Amino acid sequence: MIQTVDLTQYFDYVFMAMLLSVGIAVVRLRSLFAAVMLTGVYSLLSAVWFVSLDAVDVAFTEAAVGAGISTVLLLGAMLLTSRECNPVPASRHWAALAVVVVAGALLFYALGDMPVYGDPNSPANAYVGMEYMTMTVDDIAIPNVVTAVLSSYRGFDTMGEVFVVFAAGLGVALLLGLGGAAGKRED
Amino acid sequence: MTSIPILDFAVALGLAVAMAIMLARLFLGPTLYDRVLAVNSFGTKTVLFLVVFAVMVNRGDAIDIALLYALLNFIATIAILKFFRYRSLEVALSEIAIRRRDTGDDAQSDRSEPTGGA
Amino acid sequence: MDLMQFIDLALDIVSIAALVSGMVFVLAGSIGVLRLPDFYTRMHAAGVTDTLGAELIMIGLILQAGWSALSLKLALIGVFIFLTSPTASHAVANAAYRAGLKPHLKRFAPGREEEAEPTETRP
Amino acid sequence: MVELLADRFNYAVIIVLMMVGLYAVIASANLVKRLVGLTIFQTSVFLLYITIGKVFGGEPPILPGDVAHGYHAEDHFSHAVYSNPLPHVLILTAIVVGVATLAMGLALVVRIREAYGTIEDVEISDADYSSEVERGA
Repeated sequence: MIQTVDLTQYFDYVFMAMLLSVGIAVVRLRSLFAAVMLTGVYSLLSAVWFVSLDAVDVAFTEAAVGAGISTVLLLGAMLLTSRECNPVPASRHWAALAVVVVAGALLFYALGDMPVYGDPNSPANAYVGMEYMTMTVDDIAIPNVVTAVLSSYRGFDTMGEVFVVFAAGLGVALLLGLGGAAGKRED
Repeated sequence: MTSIPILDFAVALGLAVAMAIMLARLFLGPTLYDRVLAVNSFGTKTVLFLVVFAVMVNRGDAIDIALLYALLNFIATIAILKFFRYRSLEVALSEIAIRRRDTGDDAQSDRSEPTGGA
Repeated sequence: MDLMQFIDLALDIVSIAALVSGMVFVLAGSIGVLRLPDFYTRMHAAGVTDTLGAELIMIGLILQAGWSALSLKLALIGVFIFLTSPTASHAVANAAYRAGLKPHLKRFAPGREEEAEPTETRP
Repeated sequence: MVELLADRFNYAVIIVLMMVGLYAVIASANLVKRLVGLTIFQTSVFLLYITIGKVFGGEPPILPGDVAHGYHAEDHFSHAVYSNPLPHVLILTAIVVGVATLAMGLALVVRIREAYGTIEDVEISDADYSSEVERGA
């Protein structure tokens, strides 16, 4: 089923272990500063794993946007609000754990329907994604297929994304007051 | 001179172990500065890992990402330190001087002002 | 022909030595960051060995990659790490010192009579 | 069962990561911590998509220069193995939209802090309740 075994797939285990430890530490820590920094580290780790998973464009975006801008936004919000969070009360802890365990069990039940990891002939990898590879050569003739799909074949998607970012920027400006008055009010 | 994939793989694994050790310090770190140091060092090791990985699989694209990380890591460290020194990311240097004059803290203002970020 | 082979072999050996010693430095620095007792000693371990280890690994990789655009980018990253890593270490240490973080001197001071006064004075 | 898990271990780990993020969203009372949990959940979903598109032994979906211009394309595609570019495109869009959502949520949190003086949701609902009692509702 798996034709080629290359060395890079051994890094999967390393990154999975590190991501798990970072995720659990984020949930357990009470210092918001540590949680925010660990979120940045989580993004960074997932971006490195993206490189190992052949998704270099996604890794680039995740490094710049996920590890950079998100961390700065969270740090800024932490500055304007508070540094510590209250511990989780026991009743809430058990209720959340119950919800999470049920949802996780349902997802594990659906695991058998997922394609095998790394299978080139799985339904997800066999049809339209691979057709874009050959179509790009005839239609657009640029080397990076991800860019070709993003800006040409699915260009309307990208336009919608721009609308979403514009709406979010407008919403932030309306909520916090135009002209950056929000930071000064706290001082 | 050709690349030696097994050696690169071993070096990359060693760097991954170093990253994991940095994560341990990041979890434990008693003070804030320990955490900042651990994040900075973690970023350096990530850059090294990516570079070794790129040479191992002979792929030039990952080098660009490593370059981006190297830039981002440095800027992030300086930004976090500035944030915790001045409690704000948007304080201008002139405002810092005014604030110092108001609070009467003029002991080291002349020397520390030009460095700004640190 | 013979000389070329000899040069190739020599470059191989140098690059392997640089990579392995760089990895040893980075690992030693990491273990130091985990094991040393207080912030300033940890910073010493991280700042000093990281820079040296990173540069050694970069040199080893440049020798592997040969004369190409790849090794130009590698050299660029090497120069950048060489400039920024000490700067970041200095910034962290400066911030910690100005915030009033005291070194941990009790167990490791040479003479325990003089109770660690040189570091407590501010400039 | 064990074989099924061994072929899909990455999805199993990613499901656990998603559940860690979901736990942080549900359990933590602090609104910033809740958004941190949401970010972790989101990043895990990105990982799920990218691992679906991974092909073992494949290259990143970037064609060599001569193939992209149509020279010996047939020959190239008969032996080259690439990872699936389509999940990468979807996730590129999702990352940017995710940051826009995060910025919006954080702006709301900052606004809540200005209005209520706290970002713990228990205290916020207490304040709401007492103001309703005062109005006699």
